[in-house]
Amino acid sequence: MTKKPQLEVEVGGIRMKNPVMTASGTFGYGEEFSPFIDLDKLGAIVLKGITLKPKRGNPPPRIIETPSGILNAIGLQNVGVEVLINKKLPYLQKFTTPVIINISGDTLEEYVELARKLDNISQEKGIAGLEINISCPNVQKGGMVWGTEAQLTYKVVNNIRKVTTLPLIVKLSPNVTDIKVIAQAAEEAGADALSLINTLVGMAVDVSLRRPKLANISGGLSGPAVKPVALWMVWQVFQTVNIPIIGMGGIMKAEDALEFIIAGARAVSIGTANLVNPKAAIEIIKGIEEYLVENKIKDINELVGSLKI
Amino acid sequence: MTKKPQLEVEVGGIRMKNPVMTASGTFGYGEEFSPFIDLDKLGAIVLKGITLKPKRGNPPPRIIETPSGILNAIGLQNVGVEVLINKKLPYLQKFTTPVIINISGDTLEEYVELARKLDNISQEKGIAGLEINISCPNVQKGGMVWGTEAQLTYKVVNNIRKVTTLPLIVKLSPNVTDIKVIAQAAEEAGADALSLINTLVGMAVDVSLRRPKLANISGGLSGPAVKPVALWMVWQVFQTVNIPIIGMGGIMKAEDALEFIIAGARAVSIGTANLVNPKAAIEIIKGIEEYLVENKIKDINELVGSLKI
Amino acid sequence: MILNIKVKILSQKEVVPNIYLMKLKAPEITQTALPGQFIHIKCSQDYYPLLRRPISIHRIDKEKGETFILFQVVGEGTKLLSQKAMGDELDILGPLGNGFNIYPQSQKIMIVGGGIGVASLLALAEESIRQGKEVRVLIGALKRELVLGEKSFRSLGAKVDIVTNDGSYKHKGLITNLLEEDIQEGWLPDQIFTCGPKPMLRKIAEIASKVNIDGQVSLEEHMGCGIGACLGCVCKIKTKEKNNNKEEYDYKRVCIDGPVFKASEVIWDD
Amino acid sequence: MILNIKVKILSQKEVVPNIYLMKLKAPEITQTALPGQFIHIKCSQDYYPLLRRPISIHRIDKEKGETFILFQVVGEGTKLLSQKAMGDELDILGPLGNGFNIYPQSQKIMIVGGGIGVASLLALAEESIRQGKEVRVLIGALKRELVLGEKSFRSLGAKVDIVTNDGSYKHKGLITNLLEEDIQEGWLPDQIFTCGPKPMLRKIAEIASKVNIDGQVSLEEHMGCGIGACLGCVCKIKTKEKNNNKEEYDYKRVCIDGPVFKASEVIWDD
Ligand SMILES: Cc1cc2nc3c(=O)[nH]c(=O)nc-3n(C[C@H](O)[C@H](O)[C@H](O)COP(=O)(O)OP(=O)(O)OC[C@H]3O[C@@H](n4cnc5c(N)ncnc54)[C@H](O)[C@@H]3O)c2cc1C
Ligand SMILES: Cc1cc2nc3c(=O)[nH]c(=O)nc-3n(C[C@H](O)[C@H](O)[C@H](O)COP(=O)(O)OP(=O)(O)OC[C@H]3O[C@@H](n4cnc5c(N)ncnc54)[C@H](O)[C@@H]3O)c2cc1C
Ligand SMILES: Cc1cc2nc3c(=O)[nH]c(=O)nc-3n(C[C@H](O)[C@H](O)[C@H](O)COP(=O)(O)O)c2cc1C
Ligand SMILES: Cc1cc2nc3c(=O)[nH]c(=O)nc-3n(C[C@H](O)[C@H](O)[C@H](O)COP(=O)(O)O)c2cc1C
Ligand code: FES
Ligand code: FES
Repeated sequence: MTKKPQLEVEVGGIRMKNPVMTASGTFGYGEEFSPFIDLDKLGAIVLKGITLKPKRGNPPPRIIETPSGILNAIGLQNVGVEVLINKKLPYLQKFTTPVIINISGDTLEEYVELARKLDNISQEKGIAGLEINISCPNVQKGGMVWGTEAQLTYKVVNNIRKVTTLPLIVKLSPNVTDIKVIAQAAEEAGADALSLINTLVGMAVDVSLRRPKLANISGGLSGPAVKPVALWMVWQVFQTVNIPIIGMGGIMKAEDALEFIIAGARAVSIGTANLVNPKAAIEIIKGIEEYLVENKIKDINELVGSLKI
Repeated sequence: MTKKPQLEVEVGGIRMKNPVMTASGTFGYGEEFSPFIDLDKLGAIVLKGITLKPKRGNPPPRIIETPSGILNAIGLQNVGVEVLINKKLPYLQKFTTPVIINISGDTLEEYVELARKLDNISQEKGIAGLEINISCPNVQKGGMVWGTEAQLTYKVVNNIRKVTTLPLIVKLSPNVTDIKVIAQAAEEAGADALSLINTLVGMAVDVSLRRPKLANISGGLSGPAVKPVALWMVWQVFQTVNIPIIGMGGIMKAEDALEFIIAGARAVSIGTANLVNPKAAIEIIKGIEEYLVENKIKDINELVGSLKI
Repeated sequence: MILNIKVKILSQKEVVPNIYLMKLKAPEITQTALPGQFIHIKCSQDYYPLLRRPISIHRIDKEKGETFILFQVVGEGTKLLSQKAMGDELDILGPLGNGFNIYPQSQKIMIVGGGIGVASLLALAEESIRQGKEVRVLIGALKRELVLGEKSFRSLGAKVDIVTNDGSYKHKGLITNLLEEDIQEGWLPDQIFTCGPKPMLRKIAEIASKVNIDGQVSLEEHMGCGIGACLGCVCKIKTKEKNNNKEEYDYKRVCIDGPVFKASEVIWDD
Repeated sequence: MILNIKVKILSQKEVVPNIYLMKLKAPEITQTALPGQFIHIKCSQDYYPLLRRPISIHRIDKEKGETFILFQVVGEGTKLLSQKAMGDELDILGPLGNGFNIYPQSQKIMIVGGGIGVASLLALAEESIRQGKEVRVLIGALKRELVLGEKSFRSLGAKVDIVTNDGSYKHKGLITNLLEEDIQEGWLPDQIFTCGPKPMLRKIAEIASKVNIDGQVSLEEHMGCGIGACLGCVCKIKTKEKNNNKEEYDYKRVCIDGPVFKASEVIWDD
């Protein structure tokens, strides 16, 4: 009988039992998935993007299926940080799994105030880190622009860095000419880790109505369709920065997750897969472990960035 | 019995029987498809990207399948412009369908010289126009960079414009932060039309070998997977420029083509679909005609950009 | 308790053109399933299509532990579903949603189903009758061949009326007219439950509010997760507070706050 | 003439574990098909998988107008193919490629097939024998259960030898050793035709050049179009001119310049 492989990873100061996290917006506030999986088995939980004030979001339809992918335009509907803190976080404190808050803002001030608020109660409410969403394609103001210009990225990250000692994960947009430049800006501004990719901007047309299928016209593309793009960006960024990378984009099974890890991701996030199979994250953890055993790899960390070229 | 709808379109001075073209690199030099379809029925034929000197291309594997898409890294293997002119074009002169040459270069000089050469023999060899590929992700030098910076785009198009009166179609890369800016630069530099999108850069990893699946490491993603991204870019560019747009990216059936036309494409190009179904282009023409009849639209041009928002 | 399980298909047949009735062996589901709830079905083995498809629970047979669904083929997902055969396994998520709310004090129940909307109403009729209510059912269809569930509802002991838009069977015209007639003729229900095309639901909501009786409508929206996590499936629902009597609203999730909503709370724009 | 047609599946069976023999009604194909050619098959109805799959023509029955293919399940496409049943239609493109070139003057033909490589060689043996050649066949497999085509080749009248890597059946060891023995024992073929794993092909190319006889190998590469248009399927083939005796090469298309190449012209790197 072989000894169990070591699955623990550390991402920007956050220690995880395994490298499998849940992607923001696809895992709700965690509780929704407790009927299906033991939340304690996850590497980390990233919550639905939160803003200072509650957000109503975009009109429906908000989700459209495309070949091997989905377009979503939720528009960051969320309960607002107060309700998050008082109603949502307490449930998650029952678990040992690190909880990461995904934050968004229309203005620099909103980002900073939100970060400060969360920093204040992080001990008492058990917040392991913040993921800064500078790449949401589905909101009018702010959103993605922060992630498409290096200076802006530097600015928002740097200002948040000043108000919190929490591990900062910066979530990058794939809708850029050179993601390496943005990644570097985030690193220099004090990010502890990067997560990529957020969704690719896309749209779909109903030819009988001659209308966009999404009420919001455009949406964010995710799912297996985007995996090749996401992998390439992870590999590019891995060769550029020294901070750990959380890879995501179309991970449906263990093999997909392993592709990202081999390409340089220290951890991976499961997104769209949660909408199809609520047990996806757990099955992927199991599959990764099996792969390590078969390939006689003692520690998952040996696999990170092991791509032979 | 209803009168046949009008399918003719004009794209940057090129008159076509219908809006369905073949995408460069997926239709060879045309002749390969003559066993399956009547080349005279196509709107236009765009040939495999050509360079001044013959190009050997990348080592295999060059094509990898991904969910609802393919990654290719051909590396612009081609016979060179001399052989193209003397061996390939004569066959195509037997047909009435406009032939468009897709040109690439490592340097500005190469682009210009290639354009001049083709301009010289365009009458005698029946060349209807040039498609300038400034978006090939699969070659070391040149290639995509021309299409990722507005100034460079302007420069290469403007210099080519000076040496030829042939209709110039500029083929844009989707791997940019804001395709509208590149589109405008091309228009200002004298482009007669734009075609988009070329492939998205991506990669795939073989987890058992821990190697990239493509010998070239990265490749260009095409097929149904990219359609939402392509549609969004066409819609964006349609609202920005005044020259006609050739839409492409994942068009497999008539409905896909109609999505692009409704989003603002004057014509569409069929790419990956040719590799799966050699009759795809013809079937799509038929499907478009049926749609026009059903919806009592007399002229395809009425449909262009008719998206209701 | 929501489950994600694989269940066996016991039978499948095309009951009217392009509409299929499927019987599933799912004791775990029937135990807790309520009328108006739905299951979320993975129709393909792969990514084409990728997402699950929400389908109402049509009938619940607690003794046999069998669940029925009735669905119309409209696209890729339902097409694959219609091609499944007896013995095949189906990956389902459920029971999902809130279901209809039958008030104990209600005596007269009116059930109105348009087209495939009938699918979510049979279990409701069965339960209402079990509770000793007087149940009337109005079934609407485009034409004779497409009338759904007439026998099933009758055999439960409900009074069934049928409307076809083209008059090819029973009453001609709109189902909502028939509803108004019934009410005018004095059969005033305590509750109206309905499912079907949006314009029909909207009209019924108006009728219900006019005679102010409780109306409950089952809504549809494109779904992702089906369990309240992705916020993909929302509809506009009035909030208590109005600001200077302009209707205020929130986006509520059809999958978990619904699919059944109070007719009076739904905002029917577009 | 290359055709894109839908053909009927006449039969399908698993001949050895995970390897299937399928019979197709395809008179249009058999008319012109040559040994060593292949067909390009759309295994799915949809985009999963998207591309066609190249499969060799295993046997050609001109009288009956039937084409056989022999394939191993290795992934999504071949899995779907193995799930097809008698009566199903198959969308194929073919016949494709150049096929093997049997020289008129050849008397002795050696055919070497490793693993599933045997698939492309049966029609070749049949044709060689029809032309009155003396044919020897060497079949290699990992173990007894995986030996392919022994009977079929024998029944044609070829002398058949078998090698299993684990020695569980007939000779133990490597098929290439057996080939060398045959040659040492004086049976020098005029041509060697082979298909199978790359290392085996490479070794056979060496052997053929050592005793300088014509060797022809059937290569495999990932394909797109299958008709020479996309340049996706290339392999390294020596060009005539060397520059200062460094081998010069071009990338040739397996789908149309091949799949059969002169063993002496292939560059076997990686
Ligand atoms: C709560 C609920 C209960 C339902 N119950 C039934 C039922 O009992 N019987 C029945 O026949 N249909 C029912 N529907 C509608 C059914 O879900 C759709 O017809 C089905 O999803 C269409 O999938 P498709 O792939 O065949 O069609 P496509 O048009 O190809 O689907 C494309 C995408 O749009 C979504 N979509 C399309 N139409 C609808 C719709 N009307 N509602 C929600 N999503 C849609 C699909 O889920 C898919 O994501 C119900 C819908 C909801 C929300
Ligand atoms: C000319 C030619 C003739 C062939 N004849 C036969 C035959 O008679 N019997 C048989 O069992 N196999 C044959 N093969 C191999 C067969 O094409 C592959 O096994 C098959 O394509 C695998 O597809 P998949 O989806 O099952 O596997 P996957 O690994 O899922 O395929 C993924 C992608 O890789 C490609 N691919 C994987 N392996 C190969 C390979 N060895 N060669 C080319 N492409 C590959 C697939 O086409 C697909 O595009 C032949 C290949 C070629 C090029
Ligand atoms: C329905 C939905 C909602 C999402 N909401 C958010 C969000 O609030 N914040 C964020 O940073 N990313 C959000 N994302 C992006 C995902 O976190 C993830 O980056 C993306 O979907 C790619 O991963 P996937 O292909 O595995 O889904 C959302 C994605 C989906 C599908
Ligand atoms: C195998 C292959 C080769 C290609 N070669 C070229 C090329 O030489 N020049 C070019 O401009 N685009 C080339 N392309 C891009 C296509 O012309 C097209 O822009 C892209 O594939 C998107 O369309 P599709 O999704 O319909 O394939 C190639 C694409 C493929 C798949
Ligand atoms: S479908 Fe995800 S919240 Fe309703
Ligand atoms: S597969 Fe396209 S050229 Fe060979």
